[in-house]
Formats: sequence, C-alpha cells, structure tokens
Amino acid sequence: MSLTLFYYLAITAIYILMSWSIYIPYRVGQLHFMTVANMAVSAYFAALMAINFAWPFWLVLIAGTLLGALIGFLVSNAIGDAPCFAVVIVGFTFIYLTKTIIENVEAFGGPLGIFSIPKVLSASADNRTLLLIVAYALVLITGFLITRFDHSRLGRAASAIFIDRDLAVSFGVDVKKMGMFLQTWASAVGGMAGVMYSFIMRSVSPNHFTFHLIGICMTMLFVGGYTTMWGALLAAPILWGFPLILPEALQSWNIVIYGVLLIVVLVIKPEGIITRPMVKKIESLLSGKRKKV
Amino acid sequence: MEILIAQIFNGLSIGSIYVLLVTGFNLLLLVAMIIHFSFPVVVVFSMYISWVVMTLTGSVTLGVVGGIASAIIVNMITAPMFQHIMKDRGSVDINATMVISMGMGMVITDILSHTFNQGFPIAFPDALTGNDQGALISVGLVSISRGQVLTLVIGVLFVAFLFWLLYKTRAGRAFRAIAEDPNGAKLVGIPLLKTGFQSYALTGILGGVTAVLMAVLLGSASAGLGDQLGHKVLAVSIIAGLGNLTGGLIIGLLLGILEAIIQGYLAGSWSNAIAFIVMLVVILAKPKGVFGSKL
Amino acid sequence: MLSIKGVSKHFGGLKALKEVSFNIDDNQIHGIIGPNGSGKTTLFNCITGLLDVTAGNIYLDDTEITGIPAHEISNLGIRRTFQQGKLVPSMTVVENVMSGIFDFSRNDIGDTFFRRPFSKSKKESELRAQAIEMLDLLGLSASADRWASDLVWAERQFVQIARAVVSKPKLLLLDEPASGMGHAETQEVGELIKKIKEMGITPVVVSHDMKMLMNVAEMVTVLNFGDNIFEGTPTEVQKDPGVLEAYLGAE
Amino acid sequence: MAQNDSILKINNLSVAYGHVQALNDISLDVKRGEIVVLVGANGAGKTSIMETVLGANVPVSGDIEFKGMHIGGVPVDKNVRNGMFLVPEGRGVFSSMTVMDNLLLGAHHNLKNSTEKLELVFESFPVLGERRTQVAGTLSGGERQMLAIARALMSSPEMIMVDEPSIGLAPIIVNDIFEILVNLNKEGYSILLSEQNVYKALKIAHRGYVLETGKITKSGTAEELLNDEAVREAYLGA
Repeated sequence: MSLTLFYYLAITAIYILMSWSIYIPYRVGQLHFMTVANMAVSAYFAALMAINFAWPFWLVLIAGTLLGALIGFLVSNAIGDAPCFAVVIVGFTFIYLTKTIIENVEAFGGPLGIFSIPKVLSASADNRTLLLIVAYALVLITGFLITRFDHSRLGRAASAIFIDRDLAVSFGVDVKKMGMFLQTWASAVGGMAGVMYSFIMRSVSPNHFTFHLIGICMTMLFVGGYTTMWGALLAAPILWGFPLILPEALQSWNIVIYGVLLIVVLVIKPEGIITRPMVKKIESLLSGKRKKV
Repeated sequence: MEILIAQIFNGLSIGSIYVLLVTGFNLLLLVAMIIHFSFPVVVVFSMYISWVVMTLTGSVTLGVVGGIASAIIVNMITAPMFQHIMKDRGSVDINATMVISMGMGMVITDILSHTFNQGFPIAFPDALTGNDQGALISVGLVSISRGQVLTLVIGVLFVAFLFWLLYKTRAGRAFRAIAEDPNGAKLVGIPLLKTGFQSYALTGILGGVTAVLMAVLLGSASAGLGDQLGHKVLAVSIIAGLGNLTGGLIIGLLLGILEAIIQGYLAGSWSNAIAFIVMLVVILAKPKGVFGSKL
Repeated sequence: MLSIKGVSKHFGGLKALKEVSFNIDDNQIHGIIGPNGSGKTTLFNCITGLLDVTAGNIYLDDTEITGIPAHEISNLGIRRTFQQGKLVPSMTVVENVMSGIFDFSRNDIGDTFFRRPFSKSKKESELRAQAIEMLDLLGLSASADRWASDLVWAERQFVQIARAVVSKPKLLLLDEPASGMGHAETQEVGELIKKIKEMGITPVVVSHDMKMLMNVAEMVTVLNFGDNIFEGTPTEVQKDPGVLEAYLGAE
Repeated sequence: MAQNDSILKINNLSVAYGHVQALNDISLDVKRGEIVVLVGANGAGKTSIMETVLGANVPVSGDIEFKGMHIGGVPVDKNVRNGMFLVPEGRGVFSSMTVMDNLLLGAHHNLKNSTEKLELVFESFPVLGERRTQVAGTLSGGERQMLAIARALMSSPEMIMVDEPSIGLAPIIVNDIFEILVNLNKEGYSILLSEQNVYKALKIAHRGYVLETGKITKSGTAEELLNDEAVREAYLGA
C-alpha cells in the first residue's frame, strides 16, 4: 500500500469520526466543538504515554477514549441543557485553553509538538494495515451505535428536543440528561479519534488542532446532511479526497472550496444532500428485495 | 503600579475595538436577526483591502476610504444570502445563520492567508500608525502612543454616534422597534426588508471605521486575527447578554483591560486562554448573561 | 383526580392567574373556557410544570406535583397537546406517535445499543404495534408511513392527540384541539374526546369552539382575567349571568 | 366612482395560512364615517380580516378596495401611507420604548408636521402628555390602549381598524375606550372594530357582521344584531 493511499484512508476515518462527534450532540441542536479539544487532549495523552511510559497501543486507545468521555461528562454537567451559542463558546474556550497549554508548556513539546511516537507493530506495512483495520473497526462500531440510537426511543426523543424542548418534556424526556449523554458520547468519540490520529501521524503538534478542523468537520456534516448519520459518512471521503486530485495550484484552496460549498448547500438545500426520506426509501428498497428472495 | 496604569490604558484602547465589534454584532443580531459570527473577519478583510490600497497608491487617505468602502460592500453583497434563509423569519433556526456566517469566515480567512503578501502578516505604514513619531505622552514607564489615543477618542465618539442614531433618529426608532417585536413593527408600517438592509449598511460603516482604527492601533494584521476576534466578540456578547448594547460596552472594555493586565504580567499567549476561562466561568454561572439577553 | 388549590401565576406585574381553585373529577370530560387572555394556556403550562406557579398547590390524586420537573410530571400520567400542533416533521406519523411512549429504563440500554446485529428490538416492535393500534382507532392507519411534514393541519392535531393518548395517561390536557378545523373535523374531535374518556383517561379540554365543547363536556370551568368565575354543567354555564357578562358584556 | 361612499370594500376574500383556511369567501364594506363591528368567537377570523386588509397577509383570492383603489397584495407601509392604520390586538405598543417614541413610530412614514400632531394628541390624551418620557412598559393596560389608539392618529389615517380593544381591561376602562372611539368617529374617522364584548360594541356601532370559523353568518344594522339570537349562539354555542 502506498503511503499516500494509507494517509488518505486513515485520515478519512478520522474525519468520519470527528464529523460524527459533531453530529451526535447536534441531534439535540447543540454544536459541541468541545470534541476538537478532546481530540487534542487525547492525542497528546497517547503520545506521552506511548513514549514516556511505553503503554501498549490498546491500553492507550481505551484510556484515551475514557479520558475524552470523562472530560466531556464533567463539562456536560454544566452545559447539558445550555442553548447552542453557549455550547459553542464553551467549545472554543476549551480549544484555546488546550492550544495555549500545549504551546507553552515545555513537557508538551511547545509549538513543535511531539515526534517519533512508536509504531504499534515493528514492520511498517503491518503497522499501517493494523491501524487501518482498527480505525475502520472504530468507524464501524461508532456508526453501528449511532444507527441503533437513531432507530430507538432515545433517537426519537432527541429529534423531539431538536424541534422543541417543551414538546420533548411533555413526553417525559429529561432534556438535560439527554444532552449530557450525547455530549459525553461525542467527547469519547473525539478522544478515540485523537488517539488514532497520534498513532497514524506518529507526531502531534498544536497546529493540527485548529479552527480549520472545526470548519472541515462542519462542512462534512452540513453538506452531507445533518438529519442522518449517512451524510457525514458519504461526505467525508469525497470532500477530503477531491482536493487531492485537483491540480496543484488549486489544492491549497480547499478551505475556500469547503466554505463556499457549505454556504451554497445551506442556502439552497438547508437539510443537506442526504435526507431522512432518501435513507428511508433506500432502506425499504433493500428490505423489499430481501423479502422477495 | 506604573505597569498597571500603562496596561489599563492599553486595555481601554483595545477594549474600545472590542466594543465597536460587539456593537456591530449586536446590531445585526437585533435588527436582522442573524448571528454574524464572522463580522470581525469582514473587518480584518477590510484592513487588508486598506493595506493593499495604501501600498498601491501610497496614499493613506485613499487606504482609509478603501477600507471603509470594502466593509460596506462586503456587508451589502452578503446580505441577500442571510435574507434568503431568514425569509420566513422565526420558523428558520437562528443557528443556520451562525453556520453560514462561519462558512463565510472560513472563505475570507483562507483567501487572506493565500493571496495578500503571500500569506505573511501585513504591516501598516508609519504614516498611518504614527509609530515613527514616538510616544505622545511618556511618564516613567507609562507611555501612550498617538494610535492609542486616536482609537480611544474615535471609538468613544463612534459609539456615542451609534447610540444617538439608535435613540434619537427615525431610522434608529425603526431599528429598535424591529428588535423588540418584528411582527408589531411590520403592523405599524415599518418595511422589514428595507430596514434590514439599512442595518447592514450601517454595520458596514461601523466595520470599516473599526478596521481603520485597528490598523492604527495594532499596526499589523494577520489572517487568523479575524477568527480570534470573532470568538471573543461572541463570548463578550453572550456574557453581556445577547443583543444587550450597554452590556456589550461594559464587558468589551473590561475584557480589554483584563487581557492587557494579564499581558503585563504573564509572557506567551496566556492572555487569550485566561480571558476565555474567565468568560467560561461567567457563562456557566449566568447562562443568560450578566446584563440579561434582549433577544 | 386533579385538584388545583389557590394557584396564582404572575409575569412581572401581570397577573395571569389569580388564586384559581377547582377540581377535576375522575372519568369526566372537563371543559375550560374563557375569553381571550383569560389564562387558559398559562394554567396548562402550570399544571404540566413548564411554568413554576407563583403561589398555590396542584395535586394529582394525593401527590403534590407543584415544583417537580416537567418530565417527571409527564411520567406521573399527565400528558398534553399543543395548540400549534407540534410534530417532528422529519419523522413519519407512526414514529411521531411512538415518540409519545418514553419510559426509558436502565434495562433498555442493552436492548437499544447492544443487541445482535440485524436483530429487531422486541420493545421497538411492541411500541410500533401500540402506535399502529392507536392510529387504527383514529382511522389514520393509512397515513402511518407518511412524513409528518406532509400532513395537513387537522391531521396534525389528530396525530398529536394519538401521541399523547398512546402512553395511556391518567389525565389528558387538550389545548384547542379543534383550532383551525372545519365543521366536520371539529365534530370528529368531539367524538374522539368521548372515545378517549371511554378508554379510562380523563380529558380536559380548552377550546373556543363552544358548540363542540358544550356538546362533549360534562363539567365546565369558566376563567376570566385569571379568576375562575364559574363552575357547572354546560347548561348552567350558558344561563349564568356572570358568564354572559364576561363573554358578551351584557348588562 | 360608483361606491364613493364606501371607504373599504371587500369582495369574496379568502385567506389561508399554510394548510389552514382562515377566511372563506368574505364580503363586507365600511362606509365613510361609519363604525362597523366584527363579532365572533376567538379564531373566527376577525384578526385575519384586519391583517389582510392592512397588507400583512396575502389573500388566496378575492378583492380588497380602499378608497376605490385595489389593494390586494400591497405591502403594509404603502397602505399606511394611503391612510389606514391598525390598532393591534393586545395593543402592540413597544414596551421598551418611550411613549414619545411609540407615538413617532405611528408617523414613521411621514414625520412632517409631527410636532403639531403630537400636540393635538397630547391635548386629547393628557395622560400620555404627562408620561411622554416614560417607557411604555410602565403604563397601565388602559393607558397602553390609549397609546395604541393615539399612535394610530399620528399616522393621519382615514380609516382606523381596532382589534379587540377591551381584552384584559376592567369594565370601567372599556367604557372610556369606547367613548374615545365614538368621539373619533364623530371627528370623521371611519372605524372597523372587532370585539368580543359584543353588546357594548354593538351599542356604539352603526352596522355589524357576525363571523363563525372564517365565514360571515349574519350581517345587519347594530339594532338588528342586538336582538338576534344568532349572536349569542356564535359565542356560547346554544
């Protein structure tokens, strides 16, 4: 496998996870950019543990995910039922805070970051294959859990909160608990993505976790369609991939292209490319075929 | 002690920039009902245009005019986009305007970081900033530059002008009526669309003036400046209470002073983070803002 | 069933409810009427916990429900509908009705997240069956798989009622169930309210459609300016001079 | 002009909000110098008629003539300029703005002579003159209703539409408000009034229309309606 292909596939998986981590709390209408901070924290945590204490990959992965969940849970106690703007600002605060700490504290490598994170397997090719398998297994698991959520009573309750909180409350839904659950889950996914990122890139630096990352993930989510999980899944590989095949001169303009795309989609088709009726139709087509057989 | 006095003065001048930006943000929020998160990015864009005009023509006056004009033009061009998603006001999620505005910010910031000056930070000529003339007042460690005084004076005058416009004129009355009750304003015969466009033009002028003042005060600009200011403006307006003009004024100045004091005593980029932590605490303690939301 | 004792609600200086007291009896259709702005919807919001009362107490059977969180009140068996016909437009009709049942317990986490792949949740199937049954009862089963955003106004109101009834509450608060409906549809709503009562649920109806309300209600409370000025059977209400004064300004 | 004595004429008007039919084939007219009252329960369509005439709603079908001009689909600000004004239900004054600001908003389209108009208004409503610098939110219900009516006068209208002026007001104050309306009518303003306080309204009106779920079920002179059972029925359903 060529290095380019490996990076393309691996980073696509990271973007899918990160877009989903924004999708999950957006089910109740909250833009929880906190997950980018979780990603940074867990990425640095993974790098330090793997280098200084020689923790094995699996342990780091589990601990990094739990670390994300823990931070997310603590914060969600305060903003579980906060309005969207307040959640956005809390996210920004944590990103600034994380960035400032990793830039200024000597132990975290300062502006240059941390290098030479160990491979999981000694042979380069094996290492790459393993990381890809793990990354896509995580995508699969997360996607599976999200589908289960979306097709359950919890998912319906979340949709009701998105439309109107008073409405959801009238069915007996605890809005704060639901927000806390989703934020914690999203932060765990962010942490998971951070650990994977560390091991895939084998280096971490403050410039990796910028506001660009928010912009890219948001574009993937809103262009793909925020009403289902499939939007981000489809948009991530395409949006991340197409700048790579553009002529060299245009490649560096990808953020401009993302921004324009985001605006155009929101103005023309606010619910994004993939909508729930579309998914339903495909599902019924598939199950129809199964019945015939 | 002298450091403290010097930094308070520094803080007041940077604070008056925050106040101008927050006032523009709040005006758009109140009258046009949009969360124009990237308003400060437009302002930084105008700084760049002003710089381009200055370097091309060598004239400071033309640069100032160009900067102000560009802010008005950008605001007026992007207005229809926001008006489109606000067509049936109320039924549209106000978050959508925030996301669109973020998209706009992404585009402008990236264009700035690619095209002008090959993406390097720009520096404004001394003829504008007056840095070559040295400090205006200098007592011991306290030294106050021409730019600082200019920013503070014009900032205060401009905010005073805005308040006069809002509270004493026909257009301002219409703005306030729409802010309080769009439907009621419609019923007394205030044209919503037209007044909305007026508010875009007004915030455009406000943005242009702010851009020039920032050029004078900071003397330089970089592509990332807009994002940073954007986050701060959103934070200040949330803490003051969304749409609360007087609250924005007070919190904006306080934030400027707080940051300046931290900068006086702590090295590195800590001032940003500490300012945000203070804001975080306030948000968690008072989710509706210190002075109450006007939304 | 429900007793309201001296409930007041003030918004700043505005007194929306002034020491309102009355009882709602078991298995009886209770109507609440009053001129515009007399505090009917405010009263509903106070009962369901969306608003905190300024003074007074509300009891469901013998438990006091003033001050407990709104979602817990709902779980105690008080459900409501909204005047504006709030549905989730991105869900189908049957999903909207299913969302009315939300008794999520710890055991359900396994059932929701950690079932075998491709297996169907037993509880979900049960919920769907209940929802379909409810739609059948209302004659809406043909629309079960339509998107809620495609429904016309009257259908929205019916689906809303189905969503509230499907959880078998003790008390059902209907806020203007016939608003914006034509004559025939309004009559259907009236019939439906009677059917709901037969299911053992106590309906409380706020409506400005007097014909329908007087037809179905067995007991009527009249509110005016936040006071309850009269209570009685529909015939008594129509003859009461105080009520006539409030409504018609008769001298 | 054939109907030069009609200031407002509505023919076969229908209005819908989304899927909801709010008005169905409404025809009515208001003659110059008349008080016409619309009577009907909440939700019968009184407010819809007024907002449609004003231009805040777009009719599905039908025709509205104001002073002989067709005004279906004309925006509110043009209609206000042409000489009509609505005193909205629940008064609709801006409670965070001063009495003075509220009055000037009535004259938003034409601030010429506004000082003279203000003087006239303060003469007829001395209470408002005393409180001109107060914020409207601090006024009592009756004073707010006066402010809303005074604001209408500031726009120099020929026809004033008053939507449910008695809501939430004590009976004595309702009498005051009705007296004000009668006096305005004597000064030459045509008034289209909607009221739930039927009998009081019919006593000051010249003619009336009874509305039930978006349709006119009865019309006639005020006296005819005062003695008609249909009015009672429209309200109490019996």
